[in-house]
Amino acid sequence: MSIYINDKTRVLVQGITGNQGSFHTGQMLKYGTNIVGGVSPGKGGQEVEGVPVYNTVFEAVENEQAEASILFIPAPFAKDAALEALAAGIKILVLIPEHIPLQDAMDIMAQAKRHEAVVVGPNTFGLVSSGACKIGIMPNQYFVPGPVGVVSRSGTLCYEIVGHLTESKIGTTTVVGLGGDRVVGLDFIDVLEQFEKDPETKTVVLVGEIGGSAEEEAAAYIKSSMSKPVVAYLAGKSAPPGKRMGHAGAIIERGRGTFESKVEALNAAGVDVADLPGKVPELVKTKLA
Amino acid sequence: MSIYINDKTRVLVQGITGNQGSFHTGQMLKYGTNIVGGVSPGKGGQEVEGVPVYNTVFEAVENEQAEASILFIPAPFAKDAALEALAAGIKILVLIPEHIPLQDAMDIMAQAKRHEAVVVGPNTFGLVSSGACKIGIMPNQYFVPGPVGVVSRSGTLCYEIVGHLTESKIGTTTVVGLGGDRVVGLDFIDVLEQFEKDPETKTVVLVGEIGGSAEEEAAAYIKSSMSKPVVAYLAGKSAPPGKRMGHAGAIIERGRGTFESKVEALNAAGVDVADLPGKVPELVKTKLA
Amino acid sequence: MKLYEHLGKELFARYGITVPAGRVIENAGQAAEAASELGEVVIKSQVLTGKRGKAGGISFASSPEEAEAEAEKIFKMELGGFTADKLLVEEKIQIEQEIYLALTVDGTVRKPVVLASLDGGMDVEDVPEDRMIRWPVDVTVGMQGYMVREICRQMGVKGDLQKEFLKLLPKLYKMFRENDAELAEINPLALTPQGLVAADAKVTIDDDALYRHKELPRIKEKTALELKAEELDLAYVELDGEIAVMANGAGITMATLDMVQHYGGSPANFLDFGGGANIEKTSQALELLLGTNPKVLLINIFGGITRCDVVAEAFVRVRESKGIDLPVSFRLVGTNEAEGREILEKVGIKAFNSMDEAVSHAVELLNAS
Amino acid sequence: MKLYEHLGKELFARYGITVPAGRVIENAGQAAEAASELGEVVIKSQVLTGKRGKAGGISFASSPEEAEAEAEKIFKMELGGFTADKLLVEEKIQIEQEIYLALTVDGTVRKPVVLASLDGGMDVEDVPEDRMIRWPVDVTVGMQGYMVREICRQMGVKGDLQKEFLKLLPKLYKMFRENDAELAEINPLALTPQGLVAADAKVTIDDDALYRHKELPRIKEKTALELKAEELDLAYVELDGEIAVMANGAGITMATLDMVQHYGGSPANFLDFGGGANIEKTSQALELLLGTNPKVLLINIFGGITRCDVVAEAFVRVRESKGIDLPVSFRLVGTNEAEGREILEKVGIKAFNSMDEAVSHAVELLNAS
Repeated sequence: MSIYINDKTRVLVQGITGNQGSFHTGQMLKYGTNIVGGVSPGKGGQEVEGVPVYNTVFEAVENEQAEASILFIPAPFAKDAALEALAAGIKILVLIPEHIPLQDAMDIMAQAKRHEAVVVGPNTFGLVSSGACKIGIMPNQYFVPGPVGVVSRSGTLCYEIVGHLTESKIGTTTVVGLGGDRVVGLDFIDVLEQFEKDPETKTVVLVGEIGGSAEEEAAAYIKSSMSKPVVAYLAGKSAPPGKRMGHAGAIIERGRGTFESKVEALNAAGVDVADLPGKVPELVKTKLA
Repeated sequence: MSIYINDKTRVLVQGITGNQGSFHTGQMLKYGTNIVGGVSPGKGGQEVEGVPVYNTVFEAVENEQAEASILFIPAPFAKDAALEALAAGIKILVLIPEHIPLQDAMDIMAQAKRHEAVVVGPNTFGLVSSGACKIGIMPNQYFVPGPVGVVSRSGTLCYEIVGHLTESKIGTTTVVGLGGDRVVGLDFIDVLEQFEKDPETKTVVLVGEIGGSAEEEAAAYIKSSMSKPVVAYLAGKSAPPGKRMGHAGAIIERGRGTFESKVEALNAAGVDVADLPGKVPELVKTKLA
Repeated sequence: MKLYEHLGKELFARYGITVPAGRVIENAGQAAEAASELGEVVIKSQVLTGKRGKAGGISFASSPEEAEAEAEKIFKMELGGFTADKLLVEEKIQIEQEIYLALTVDGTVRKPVVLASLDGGMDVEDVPEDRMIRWPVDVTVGMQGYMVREICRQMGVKGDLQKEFLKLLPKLYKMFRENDAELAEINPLALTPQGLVAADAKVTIDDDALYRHKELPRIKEKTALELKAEELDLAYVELDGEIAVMANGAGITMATLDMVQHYGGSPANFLDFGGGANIEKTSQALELLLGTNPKVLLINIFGGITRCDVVAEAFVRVRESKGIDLPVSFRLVGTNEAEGREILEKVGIKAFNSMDEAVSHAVELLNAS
Repeated sequence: MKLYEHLGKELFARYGITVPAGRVIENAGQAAEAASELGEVVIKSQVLTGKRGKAGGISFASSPEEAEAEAEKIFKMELGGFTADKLLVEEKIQIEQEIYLALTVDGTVRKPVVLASLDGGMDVEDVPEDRMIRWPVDVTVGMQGYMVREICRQMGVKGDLQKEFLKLLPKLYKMFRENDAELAEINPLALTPQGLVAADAKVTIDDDALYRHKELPRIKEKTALELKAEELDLAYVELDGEIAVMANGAGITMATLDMVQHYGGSPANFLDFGGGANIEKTSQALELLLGTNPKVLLINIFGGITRCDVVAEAFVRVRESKGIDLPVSFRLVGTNEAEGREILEKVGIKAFNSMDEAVSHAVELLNAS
């Protein structure tokens, strides 16, 4: 079993003819992702990396029965493309772009809820079912099958930690990037629920950061509903309040979202928080043992 | 079994302190309807016919666990009240008012779909589970239990036909008024599906009229999916095209929605169409026999 | 409420939809003036009837003199029972292609629906089903670019024309929603060297929403009686038969008319005076009916919220004050039936129990008259 | 982007929200003029820092002379590191009650959320949880009357004050949505004999949506380096330590700062130069960093879409052109790692494999400097 996606998942690439779209289509195909089509208005009939291009998502879904879609669309046009995917019946929507306006993100999430679709991102590296299906932009080589589920708010930091796991010969079941924006689709709890149900996932790594209350809510969920061990790493211990640390969501405002409150909540839920990214594998090993 | 509502259904009256609201609260209570509360902004704390009045639907639902609501609210304020009921968790919403603007009706229906709620009307007499629960404004005495399900687009004509059935000692399971507007919540097919599933309903009477394509769609459904006999009466045989016959929906426009096309479709589905309202009981008797 | 073409086009223009340059004129002389400004023109009668063109209500002119002469002709023309007070004189546009585009309300899906076809200029009912694209718009989303692109794909529209649609459709949708339109039809939508131009405008505003559009004019292309009925908030339709019919409820009123015809009579009108009317309103409805000079009066009451005694009382009052002498057939059942019957009996009228009896009696009265 | 109070109030006024009569002034003399028009006034420094009042940035005056003297004082004041270019002089309003009202974005429910409390005037974090009403607004529905009535019920507001809220909240919501606000806070919202008046305005516009609000001014209350970083589209935050840090990705940059602190150093900045930057942009990021005069430079690259050779090449170029002589600790792994290392080795730098090594080395370099 795998969560959200697997080697059969029929994936579409929106914005496939752009630089990023075509490059990552190649990378995803190399990883083994079942990419069935691309969408690029006005470019229907072309091919990118052997993948047929359509003018609209409706056309692509009609012809290719796509279930998932990944967006490489500039932020000002991302809402339209996302709503199109949802209306056309896409059930897993991965929003790569950053700088999508907040109000647009809320509009997208409202429609996703209506259509009962899963949205990953925006401002995410995507998600990967290790060894089976990658819908995202992360470097292929670090995502090898194993017993650990990983869920993260940030990108490169997640690669860093997964890299440490790989060095320690620990592979992953699924790795999900929630995205660094203030309004994103999936949250920690959604993914933790899936990991809890997934028999292949034995231990979970949660990579959080300052700002918002997602980690505190995750801690409450872990305490009440999770039987599997969770290990965490949190970025932003040294960040001053009132400053956005790169991510829109990574800001300590009005005394909320501090590193300390998150660590406290996670510790209270029995979650060990690593003090350095490189310490995560050790903690995971103690849980797997 | 009964469809949509039964003697346990907890009913709210929105606009309970108005003339119509208070009068029909009394009538519904006499019929046996389980009215648990009323809503009238600014009048919370009062009582009408012994029923407690609240300021908001949220407050009423919180205190009385209401599941259904009937609206006696002037048309310009009906959308707000309907959206409130839906947001507060009401699952059966009966919209009595006529003259609700079309765009408002579409807004209401879009939200009803999201909340998975059933809307009856607008511009309806409501619905009644005979002998158990009346959520509407129809005269109590005609709605006695029996084996016939009735669904109608019009009000008084429906009473007329149910009156004929009553005279012939034929009672009803449930009687539903769809409402005379162009955009209404429940349609014939929704109700026919329920009647088909309801073991107590042996025969169905469909009261239609010119305009729109609801009867043609109902005919297609009856043909493909109904095992129970259906008898129909259609109003508007003598109506000239291009004129609205009282109901917003009762108009033959652009050659569509004619009496003839409806009779043809119903006949093709095996439905007998009575040529006079008074002939309905005879036809029903042949089906019940 | 249907808007005259020129009013529809004013609305379009307010939302940034391109319409031909034009002038509204009230006499033939102004047509000449307009033509001298606009050059080659088309002159269009401002009446609400369809098939205006086929009936001769649209004409072309290439000089001010010709425009004046044509305008004169059109002012005199009767179209669908009405003569025009105003004409619209417009520049003649260079049409490369005629397209059909409309927004209307689809009761089946309970949504606004876009209708679009490359077979513009034809009557909508004549466009083959598979050439007419139908796209229901989710009101919680509104008109988005992707919908336009998909509509274009289904129509077979690409490139620059698709770009024109991407600009036009959101404007039309905004106009439709914000003005409580039931119908906003552009037929033909003309593709010209300057882009898409709305060569015609059929806009219908929802009567029930007029109260929130004080800025819109009130169009009254109705008969005097229909206007009177509207004032009284009665659902009234003039027909050309001899039995005046009044009933309570749209469905039962229609059924009454049908039954009149069934028994060989002909109804003079449709009049649904609604539910729960008081004596005043019922009296006014009755007075309205008498204005049509019918031969027989048929009243069919199945009282729910309508009280039988109120109707009987109103009838007796109007009868006395106006001196009704035409034959009456009365059906009266339901709420306060006994009281109502008593009132009628005092003036010598025996009400029927059944609709059937009352209607067939009315037809007998007609045949005897 | 935070708006100055007077700009927020201009926005409010455009949406029909009542604000006190006021004038924006640029010198103390204008304060006297404004006071002679407005009578008793309040004078408010237009800076973006919170707690402006406690720091003395708000003053009252009952005569033009007094207003001028107070304005002079406030113009000289430094508040949160900035002095004000403009002051807002407003009529003093008669406040019967102070209310808190805000619209903000709640990431947990992914909706705009109304925050409302009768404990106005207090800092929002000081209002007890149970006295602060939170109401998430479904964007597919918008702000409806029923939501306002329910918010009022939960606040314990009735009658005329509820009517005021029924007018105010839909306007505030419209402003919030149409202007891509992240926050629209009115604290205090003053109940006066004339109704509700927005006595303050804190409005923050979503930076990512500024492109569609050409009509809004651009506020630049930032340090020179922060402004430069914004121009270059870099995520940059000035800190007060000694090790300049550059990394790719917000999370890993934060983690790098944390690790610097962990090993006893202090970071001079947060600089995430993003993913997939080219040589030009990488060079500009490096030049920016050197502008802070750090003692050590720490570069931490985990290359995904970022190519190691590009970063190394950019570093070498900037080093040569600018003559970087400060100690550098470089971590370089990922895409085109070998090529990148080779470039660095040519200039005598050996890149580390692990972040840990690179950071602890940077701290060693600092301690040795």
